[in-house]
Amino acid sequence: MEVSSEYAVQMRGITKYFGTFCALDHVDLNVKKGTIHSLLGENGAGKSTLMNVLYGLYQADEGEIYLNGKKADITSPNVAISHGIGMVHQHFMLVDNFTVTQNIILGNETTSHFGVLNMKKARKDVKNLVKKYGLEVDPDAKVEDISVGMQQRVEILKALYRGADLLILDEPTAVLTPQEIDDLIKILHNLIADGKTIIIITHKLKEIKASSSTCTIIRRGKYIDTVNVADCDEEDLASKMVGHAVQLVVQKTPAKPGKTVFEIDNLHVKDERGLPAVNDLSLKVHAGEIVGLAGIDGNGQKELVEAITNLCKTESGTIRINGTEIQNTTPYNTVHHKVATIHEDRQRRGLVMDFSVKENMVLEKYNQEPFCHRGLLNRGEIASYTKDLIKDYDIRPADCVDEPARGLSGGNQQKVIIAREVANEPDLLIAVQPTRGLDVGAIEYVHKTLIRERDHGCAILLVSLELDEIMSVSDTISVLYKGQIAGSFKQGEVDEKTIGLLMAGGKLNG
Amino acid sequence: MLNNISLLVGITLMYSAPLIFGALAGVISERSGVVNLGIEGMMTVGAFVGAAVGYFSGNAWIGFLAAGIAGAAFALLHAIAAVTFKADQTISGIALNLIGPGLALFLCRLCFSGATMSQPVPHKLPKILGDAQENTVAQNLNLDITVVLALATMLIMWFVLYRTKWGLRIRSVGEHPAAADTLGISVDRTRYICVLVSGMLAGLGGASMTLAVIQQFTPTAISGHGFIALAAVIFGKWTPQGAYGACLLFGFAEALSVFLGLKNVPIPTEVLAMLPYILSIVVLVLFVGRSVAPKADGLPYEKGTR
Amino acid sequence: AGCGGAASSGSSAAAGGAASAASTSGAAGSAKGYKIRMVTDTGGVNDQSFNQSSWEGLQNLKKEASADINYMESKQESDYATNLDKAADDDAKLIWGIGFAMAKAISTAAKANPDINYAIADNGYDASSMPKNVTGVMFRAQEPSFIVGYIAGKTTKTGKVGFVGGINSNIIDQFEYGYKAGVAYAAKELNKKITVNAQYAESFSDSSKGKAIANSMYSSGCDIVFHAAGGVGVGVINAAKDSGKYAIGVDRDQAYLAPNNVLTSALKLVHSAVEDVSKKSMKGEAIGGKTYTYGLTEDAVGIPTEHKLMGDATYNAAMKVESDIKSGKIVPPANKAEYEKFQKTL
Amino acid sequence: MDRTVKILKKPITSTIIAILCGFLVAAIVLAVTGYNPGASFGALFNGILGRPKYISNVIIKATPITLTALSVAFAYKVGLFNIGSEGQYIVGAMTANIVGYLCNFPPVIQIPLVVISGMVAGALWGGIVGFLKAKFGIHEVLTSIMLNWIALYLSNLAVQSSVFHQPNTTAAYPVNPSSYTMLLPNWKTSDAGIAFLSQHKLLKEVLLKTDVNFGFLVAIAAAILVWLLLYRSSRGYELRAVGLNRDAAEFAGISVTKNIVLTMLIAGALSGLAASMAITGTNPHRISILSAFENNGFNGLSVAFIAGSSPIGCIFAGLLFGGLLYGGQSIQANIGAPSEIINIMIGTIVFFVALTKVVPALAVRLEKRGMRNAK
Ligand SMILES: Nc1ncnc2c1ncn2[C@@H]1O[C@H](COP(=O)(O)OP(=O)(O)OP(=O)(O)O)[C@@H](O)[C@H]1O
Ligand SMILES: Nc1ncnc2c1ncn2[C@@H]1O[C@H](COP(=O)(O)OP(=O)(O)OP(=O)(O)O)[C@@H](O)[C@H]1O
Ligand SMILES: [Mg+2]
Ligand SMILES: [Mg+2]
Repeated sequence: MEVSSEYAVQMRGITKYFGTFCALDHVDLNVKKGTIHSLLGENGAGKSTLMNVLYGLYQADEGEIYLNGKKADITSPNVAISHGIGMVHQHFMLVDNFTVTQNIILGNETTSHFGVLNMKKARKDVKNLVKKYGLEVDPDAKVEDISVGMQQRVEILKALYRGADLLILDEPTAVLTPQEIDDLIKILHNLIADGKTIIIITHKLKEIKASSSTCTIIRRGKYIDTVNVADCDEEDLASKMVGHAVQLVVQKTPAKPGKTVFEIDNLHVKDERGLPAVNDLSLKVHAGEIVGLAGIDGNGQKELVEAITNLCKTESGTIRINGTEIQNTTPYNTVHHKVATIHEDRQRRGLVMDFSVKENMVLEKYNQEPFCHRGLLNRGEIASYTKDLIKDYDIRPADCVDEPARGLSGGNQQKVIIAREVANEPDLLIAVQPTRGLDVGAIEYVHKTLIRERDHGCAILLVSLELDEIMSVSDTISVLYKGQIAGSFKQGEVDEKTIGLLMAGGKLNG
Repeated sequence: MLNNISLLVGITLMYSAPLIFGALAGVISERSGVVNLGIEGMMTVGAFVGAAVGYFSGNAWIGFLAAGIAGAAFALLHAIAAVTFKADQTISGIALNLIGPGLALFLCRLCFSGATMSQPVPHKLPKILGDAQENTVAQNLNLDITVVLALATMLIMWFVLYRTKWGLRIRSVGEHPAAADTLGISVDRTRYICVLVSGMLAGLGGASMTLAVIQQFTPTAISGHGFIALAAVIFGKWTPQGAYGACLLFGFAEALSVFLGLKNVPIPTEVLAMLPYILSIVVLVLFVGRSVAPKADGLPYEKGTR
Repeated sequence: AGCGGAASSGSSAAAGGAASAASTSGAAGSAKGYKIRMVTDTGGVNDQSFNQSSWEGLQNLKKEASADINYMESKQESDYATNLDKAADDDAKLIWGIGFAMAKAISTAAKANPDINYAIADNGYDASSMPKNVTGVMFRAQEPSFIVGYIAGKTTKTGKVGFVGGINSNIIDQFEYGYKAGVAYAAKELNKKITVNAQYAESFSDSSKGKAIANSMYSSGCDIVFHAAGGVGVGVINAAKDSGKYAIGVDRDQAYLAPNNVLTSALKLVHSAVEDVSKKSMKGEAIGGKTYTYGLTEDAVGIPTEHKLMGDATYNAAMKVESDIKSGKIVPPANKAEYEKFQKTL
Repeated sequence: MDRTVKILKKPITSTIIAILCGFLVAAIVLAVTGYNPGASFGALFNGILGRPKYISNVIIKATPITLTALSVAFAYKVGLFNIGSEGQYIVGAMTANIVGYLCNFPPVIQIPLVVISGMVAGALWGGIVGFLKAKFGIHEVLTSIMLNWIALYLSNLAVQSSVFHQPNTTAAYPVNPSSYTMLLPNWKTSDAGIAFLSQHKLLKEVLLKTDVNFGFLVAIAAAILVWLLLYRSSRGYELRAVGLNRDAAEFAGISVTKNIVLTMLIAGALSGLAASMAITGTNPHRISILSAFENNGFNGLSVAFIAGSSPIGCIFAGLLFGGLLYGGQSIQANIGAPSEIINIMIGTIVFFVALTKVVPALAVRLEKRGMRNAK
């Protein structure tokens, strides 16, 4: 393709090595001005790497970049910023203990004189931006105190504040609630109307359809195709990305619920600030049943899970596993009542990143036979156990038994956790946001696993912010609103609209 | 009564001044994400250079300045290791603690015909009230100028860290270097500057020992001050004002133990000597509690790793 | 004249060289290259105290008698034995151990190497347990301490003086009680009450603490403070300087630190004793099995002659005291028990 | 090429390269300051290896610092920075001394009693740090620094106390000979022993001239045990999990507080063991007034980091450091270079060890270049 000023970005033959690993192999990308262009690919395909090259964080080993038809030598983020490129990173680049305003102005501060910060003006600037693009945030809140959705907005504001014309968004929706996603897409369209160009990375095909005009697909570091989104349906996109046909609809037989495994009665839990977060909540999960807990982030999901796993204390009420009360004991007690949990924060709670995959695989049973004998670890046993799980769960690369978990991609890290938790043969499996950030292939796999375990008689509590996921996987759907169950339905008895209404605090008529 | 209070205040401030410089050195370095275990070594180098230059130039101020420069120059080693070579900052600091005193003593031998103790400087750094005072209270409060400078340095550092753009950048580099990097802030340059300033302050701390508290370099002039300063950094939760307060507390406890010794309380002197250390722990447990380091403290920043 | 001076100093150096060359074949040949090794205690050779002073003594010996000297530093107590052993491996004729902490190590080494002479500074042995090849060197530090105490007593206007010790030990006791006795002696003579405020820093290095203690003493009315505390004492002298009061130095003449504030110093000239004993050994004198005690009579302790701060009257009175000590009329106490006895005799 | 890369990637290679660079820079320092580097290193190696008894002394010197290094390395692997090893050593020595002096059982009881008492004291001292960290979240470096000084004064208090103070010395009474852990402590000084030894020169030199003791064997055993504990036992698994990711460990049902305290107890016990072996194994078998830290713990810190916190590595790093400390004195004795130069030299070596990461990075770069050339 010719170099032309019609394009905001043209990347040609970009090649990038990490050590000896080739992450990008002669990849091209052409983004027309004033459009939303999406980038699609499996976990680890090289999307983030490509964008990091564009933003100057990585230097390509080969290839050229043209901006608005002119060759650009982007050697650092500074250069990128001066070219009007802004990037919202997959892992947020926010300083937690700074305020929103401080984060936004960082590196481009408004000062009165002698470098003294002029926070008054900064705050005003931020407020103006907020108003202009409808990105509602509190400029004085500390980042660690606001929701991820808000943090996402801060990231976008950061880019806009620097006058970005080209905005790169790396998986911006992975952590957003459906409402927030809708809002975000609206915001993106506003930005396009304002003359900006946007590159967006997402695993959610629906979002691509809703937002973008064109889509470039890469697979394992290689350029595959660029398509007109209007001409493709979701299946087309998915199969292009994975290289073979993908089942997007969850296939399952009706549940055959057994006895009650898990029972919560009138539970009250306070959050870190001492405010009520879970409010007189009651819930039951039977063996062989998936209960999906829908709800907007911040309605008590976190505290509920922490209470069940004994990471925090409850105020009152009971939590019973197979009839035994476990509240206000220790995490150990929860684990050993055959509760397995897939935590939403896989790097913080789910894995010891510097342990090998093998060591991570036995995090809850390192001291049980056959992995441990008389206080000594049986490493052979652990290794062969891990190898089996790696095979069963198709964790890649297949020879990662002794590799540190840190070296795995997010998707594969998630698989390690799922494999471990499921292999514990729990009576209750709590899955919190189990598919966050995964590509469609991996999501399909996770969902299949959950259903398989259900069919084996496991009781499953699925906590997710993704309404689609809840609707398609759960047998029973409960809506969490302000720490209470606002309604419970069997699958098929209810539509997405009703659930959405309840999630937003609405009331059902009659 | 007034006499006793002024005495306690005077000793507290005298004792804490070198520690404050050392602790502020730790704060600025660690705030940018570089653990500085080498404060002790840097202080010793500063102590020597301060005294030696003060002696040869005949002007304590020139010595004081030179000590800052020498401390910074010595800290350059730490910066190169920690920033450029992404080295283990802990070991690099330990190495500086081994090299610093060796270097100071060695240079001292060179400059003072084989002696490991410098000649006394002709004029020390001035006192706030000038010469010795007749009135005991006034004399007790006739503080070294370094006490004032330490306070001023703390205030300036506080202002820079929390009120200026450089402070915002330094703190961002110490908390989340990748974030700073994506905004075009040079993590390496920021850290270099902070480590050099850290060395400079540690050097000044050493010199405030050998140009104000005493008037010459001795091999034991700095013995453990750097580590107490390090403790003060943690105690003060990595803030200039907190570290300052921690040093004052420590100085006060020393003053108290001296005071009790003077009053012949029936406590063994060994136990009195423990007092500052015990008191620090007690205050920590009762009033201060958990302190959390800057998130990236001690972690070398390499682009593209998370 | 400048040229001539340079030439003459050049020629004298040449002459010196010739002299020493000639002596190689002469009677002094045994002295030239006489190997003396010194093992420091854990204070190290730069302790500004007896290790350093001893080493200076040996360095003088090298200059004057071309002795082959060297030292080994001990960092921990367990180094004593190995350092003494290395010194013996070096074919040393005389091995010095500095400080009474080394007493046990020296006697063990001496038994193992009967051909080598050992000497120890600041320690004597019981006659019964004394090996034949060990020489003890002791100081009567209480004598100069008594004199400076006397001077302090005569000089104080407030009737209050102070003493700052490093860490308690027998050696520091000599200073403390000698000093206290001297003060008491002066008080008796003046017929007034003088109190001595004694405080220990629990350190030999923390100058700030020395300064803090001295400041608190001055603030509570003391006008003279004597120290026997190594690096801590540097702080004491600085406190005197800052508050315009008097301090009394120790070991060496510390007046150079604060000429207007160091009233006097209690000299303990370890170097001269080390030099003296070494010379005896070089000459082939039988020094083994003996303990030499150095005091005023041996000119190894005393006070500096410079006395502008105290004036002639006081100085002369002090000299009188000195001769009384020399003559045995006054026996300064070296520890608490002796001090209590001494008080009764007043 | 591949082989070079592989060798370069090994941690031991980079450590060795670091040590060589350290020597190189030390040589420059020596040369600049006017001392012949060749002669200096000659003296150094002669001082380390020149005679059997030197080797023996190096090993004796290496014993306590190897053990304190183990203490530091162990804690570091579990995510704690044990700068308090010095204090743990001091209270360990104090307690071993007191127990060894007050009790006098036959060696089979006495030795374990004395050794264990030192370990228990060290463990308690470390345990305080662990407890304060686990319970109140107080940073271990802070409490450790304070406790080091408290230990020093506590030890001095004990030495000065009327019960333990040996009159006319600055020391406590030594432990009873039944506590000795030297090789044949009684026989070698007996007439029969001396008669026998005088016929065996080498044995005589090593046995009589040095305090050959079981300490280093204990240190090796301890290193192996620590390694086993860390990497082969379920307890060690727990400890490491807590050290590497407290949140994940907690979530998996592992008690964080218990393991932090346990870590510091074990680390303290290792430092205490170092002290016990020194008290029972080397002259003068007692503690004395400390006017400054003896650096047994602080040197352990350097050793642990030279070893990259590997327990087995601590043995070799301990020997290296012990050699430098002991042999370094020979540089001073033979070449006349003051001890400061030796400290600078040791510091330089440690400094270069800090830079070890550069070597594997270099290897990767080599590898990459090799690969692209092949392409
Ligand atoms: N810092 C790094 N060091 C080494 N290898 C890396 C690094 N970053 C990425 N890689 C490699 O490059 C490949 C592409 O990574 P990248 O992060 O670009 O994937 P991605 O397409 O963004 O995946 P995801 O959908 O999971 O975000 C990965 O498979 C990984 O092996
Ligand atoms: N320190 C590292 N060393 C080697 N490879 C790394 C490192 N950090 C990241 N990678 C590589 O980067 C790739 C992408 O990692 P990343 O964490 O972006 O995965 P992800 O699927 O995007 O995670 P998530 O979507 O959960 O954020 C992984 O395949 C991994 O191999
Ligand atoms: Mg990515
Ligand atoms: Mg991802």
